Amino acid sequence: MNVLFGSPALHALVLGVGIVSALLGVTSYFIWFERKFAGRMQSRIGPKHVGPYGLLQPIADAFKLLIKADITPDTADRALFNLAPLLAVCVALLSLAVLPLASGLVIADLDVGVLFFLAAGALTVVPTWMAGWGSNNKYALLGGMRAIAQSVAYGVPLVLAALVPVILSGSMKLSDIVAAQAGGHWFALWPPGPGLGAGVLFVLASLAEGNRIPFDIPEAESELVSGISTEYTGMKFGMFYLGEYVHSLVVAALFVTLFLGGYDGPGPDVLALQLLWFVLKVSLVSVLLLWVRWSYVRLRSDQLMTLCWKYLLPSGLLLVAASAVWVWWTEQGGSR
Amino acid sequence: MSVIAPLLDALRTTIRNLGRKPITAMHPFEPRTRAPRYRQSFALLHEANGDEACIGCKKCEKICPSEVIVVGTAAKRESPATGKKRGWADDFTLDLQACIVCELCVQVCPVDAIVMVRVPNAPGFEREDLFLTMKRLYENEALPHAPAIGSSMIASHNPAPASQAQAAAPAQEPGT
Amino acid sequence: MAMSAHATAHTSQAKAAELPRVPTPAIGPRANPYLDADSFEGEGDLMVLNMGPQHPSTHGVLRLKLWLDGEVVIKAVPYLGYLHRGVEKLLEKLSYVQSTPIVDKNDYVASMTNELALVMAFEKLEGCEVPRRARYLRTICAEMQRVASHLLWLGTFALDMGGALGGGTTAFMYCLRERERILDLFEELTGARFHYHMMQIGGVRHDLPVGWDVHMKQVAADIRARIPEYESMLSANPIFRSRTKGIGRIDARLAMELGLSGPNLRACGVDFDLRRSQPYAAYDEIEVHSALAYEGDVYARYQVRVAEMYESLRIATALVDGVPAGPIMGRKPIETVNAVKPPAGEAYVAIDSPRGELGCWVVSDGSPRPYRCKLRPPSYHALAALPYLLPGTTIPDVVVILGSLDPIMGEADR
Amino acid sequence: MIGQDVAQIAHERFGLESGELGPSVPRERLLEFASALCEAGYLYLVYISAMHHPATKNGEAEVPARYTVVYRVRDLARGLEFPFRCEVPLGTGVPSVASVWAGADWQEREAYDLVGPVFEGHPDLRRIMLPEDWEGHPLHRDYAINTPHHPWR
Repeated sequence: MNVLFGSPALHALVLGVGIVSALLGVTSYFIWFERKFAGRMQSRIGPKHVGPYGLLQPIADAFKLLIKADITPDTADRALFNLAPLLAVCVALLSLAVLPLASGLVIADLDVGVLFFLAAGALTVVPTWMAGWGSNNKYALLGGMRAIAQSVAYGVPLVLAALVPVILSGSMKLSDIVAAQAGGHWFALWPPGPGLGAGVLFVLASLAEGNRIPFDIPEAESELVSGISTEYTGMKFGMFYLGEYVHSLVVAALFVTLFLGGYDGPGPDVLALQLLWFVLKVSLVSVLLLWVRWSYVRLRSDQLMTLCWKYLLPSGLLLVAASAVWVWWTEQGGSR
Repeated sequence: MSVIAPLLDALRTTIRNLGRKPITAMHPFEPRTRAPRYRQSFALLHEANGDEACIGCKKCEKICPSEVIVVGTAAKRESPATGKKRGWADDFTLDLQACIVCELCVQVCPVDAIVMVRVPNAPGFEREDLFLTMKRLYENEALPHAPAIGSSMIASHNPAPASQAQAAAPAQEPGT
Repeated sequence: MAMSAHATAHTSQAKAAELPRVPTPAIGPRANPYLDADSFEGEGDLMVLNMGPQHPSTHGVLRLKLWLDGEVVIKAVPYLGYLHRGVEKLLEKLSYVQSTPIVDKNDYVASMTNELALVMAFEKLEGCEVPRRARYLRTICAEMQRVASHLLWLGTFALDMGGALGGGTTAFMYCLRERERILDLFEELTGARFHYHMMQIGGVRHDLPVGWDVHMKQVAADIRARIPEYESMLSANPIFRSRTKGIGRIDARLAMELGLSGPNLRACGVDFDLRRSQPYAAYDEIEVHSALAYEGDVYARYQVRVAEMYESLRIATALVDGVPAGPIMGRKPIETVNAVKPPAGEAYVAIDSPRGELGCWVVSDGSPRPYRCKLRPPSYHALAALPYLLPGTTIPDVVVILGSLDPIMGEADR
Repeated sequence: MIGQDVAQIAHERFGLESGELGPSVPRERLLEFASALCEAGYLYLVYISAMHHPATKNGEAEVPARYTVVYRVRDLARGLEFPFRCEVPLGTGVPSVASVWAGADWQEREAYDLVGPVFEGHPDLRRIMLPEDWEGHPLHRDYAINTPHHPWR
């Protein structure tokens, strides 16, 4: 294992603290950017008053959420209710552990990295359901029900989509997958077809599995008031909010890693340049996701299930088969 | 393709609007221009010779649908300016909290004493802040007021032939 | 297209009322609104969910009591009255003159039409003629109000299905952006943005300001150019279509029996429009094409309303060019609270408000106050369809169906 | 426009004269009359409303307090309207026409809630605008506008 600081434990600690705090900072400014972006898209201005261009708005928001009254309903299951928001953030951050930001810049480069983030992704439903059940509110309960159905369903195409780069690169280690794409051989571009399809499938499925916008059917403001977070106030609500955006960013980062060559880009292989490429790609994907999010209305929960079982699952199987055929064919023909 | 094309269409619409100028009006940091007829708060007017115009006839009090106007009529006495005997109001209050801004009081005023001003009453922290006393109503006189005063409104409502020419070519309104 | 106003303005002959094309429907299968939810046989108990009165999508303060099997609605009972202000009692207490600004507050997104219905009923009772200029102004106001109301409906409808953090808000903001310009127009004309007090017994209160017609035509042209943009986000969008097609289907017979009106009725294939069958104001001088759809589902209601926006813009633009000169009041000016004293009698007048047939039934006993004044709000009749439409649907559909009926609770509860 | 065909039916089958306000149908035959209207094509229910007349003295004869329930139906295909009414003394029920027009359900509930006539045979006659424990009917002529009531919860 490639270790930057002394022992592996120290390496993990330093990098972990560094990356997580950097990500939390980035997330709050991602939220600021989204508000500006969505505002302009809707002929509005967006945050403006706190600081120049409203740049201090995320800090003001966090401060506001901190000083809000923290209400726990009398009938709520206190343990579940209070633990859920914390878990939501933790679980969203979990996938970061295996994410290579640059060559060697990874907290724990597991041999089964893909398996790890799939497992971590499957966990996101746990805090959601804890919130849904623990709130003892009918709307929250309905939200929790939807979340479970959605998570279970979309876990399957997610695995299939993640399998495609695994098959193509022949490894479950994320740094190997990135290395296999080095020199512009990004899986989204080459081989044509399975890579890009799997990439789209991956983003759809992981957003849906995490019940994130635009698949936030468990929250569905217009139907379920606020779904699982109906009873949450103050910072507990803020943590759900944060978890949601962290998850969106992590999904974008994983997509970049698996399908867009990760930190690969033109130029010499220095750490700073690699990091730059990575951040650039993640930002681009995030903006694309924002654009989509602010352009479409929401599907109904049962239609989302239909989409998953009837369309995404078969196409996922097809993509896996196609990539397997591709690998077999290149090995046979030795076309490399 | 019939699925993809409309989806792309929506994306195109949103990205096109990204380039448009925002329409947000930064109220109250930047003043909004209001139409001349805009009606918000109230004012009582003085006559040209300095007399208070209100004669305390209580017509506005009677017509107000939400009963927010209370007029106290004083005894008739001579006007200091003209020396003629006329009616006076010794109290005039208007509760803006319940006012529905229908402008009926302006319409019925026989002496054009009450008008609606274009500037909203400043928000307050007490209920009294939205309670217009006679003093505050006369203070509001300086504010720009809607062009409609009772007599001009009634004149424009008159179906007599004289007003037809006026209706066909409305005069330029003040305060534009 | 825009020929009508000019062509017919000279003739000024009242057009013969057109006969509508109406299907002759038989009674189809209906949900049972009086179902005993306790006798439901299935796995486990039903969950009773109170949707509203504080809920983001109940368009005000409607409360829906839903019996749910999972997410499927078995029975739905609407509870009204959270916005009941006793307007009909209030109208008995106020004089005819005072009541016009009061009804502004009923349908608060289409105040013009509220006033119009009430004022027309009083005029019929009093037997007073409205001059042609006033009738033109009334029609222009009513049509622009319809566009404003439909824009707000379209926005909130997109919000209903898109949620506050997605594409729904975007469509909502676009719609409000254009609606704001119509409100600016009304501000110029009447001095108010929501509660106008424009109509008056015998005519209108405000004459056109200088340059208003030019401004109005500009706004109408701009909005007409923008409506395709909203449609690009919704009409052909497969997500939107799958959310609306075949949902909340109501057959023509049930719609008639329930008294559904306006776009809700025309979406069932019933070609009935009060503007054509009983032309009021200046509608006898202009050709009105009412939009029609046949499916009776949510998508049909959406189509009808969007088509109505184009049509209303056309009517208003065509009329504003031909506004005749003349007085704006047909009776002597109202200068006292008891100025209007109709003879004893009864009158019912209905107009086609943005939401449908807005009627006013007024009884006079010869005093300056109505003896009885009933308003017939289209929203109330539309809400009566909910117990028939909701059973068998899921919660997301409940929101969409409710939104598609375009109820305004201020009007339904009065 | 008033539907003359129904006016004729009312005259021939029910012996009723209908002026501008429509015929006054006796309560015993109201349901029968409504069904006849429905068969004649008047499928559209415009509104049902009611008003209350307090007892008055007409010279020597005392006119007792009564309710007037007014109906208006429409034939959309021909654009014809037909109003009719039913007058009952206080304390007497009016037959419900909810079995003829489904929309009569809520219309009658509203009339009952605000004015007071009881509709017999209505499937679900509850108050609709006011809370269930409200006392009195606000549109009664003798219900003063400042009648005290329990504070709203």
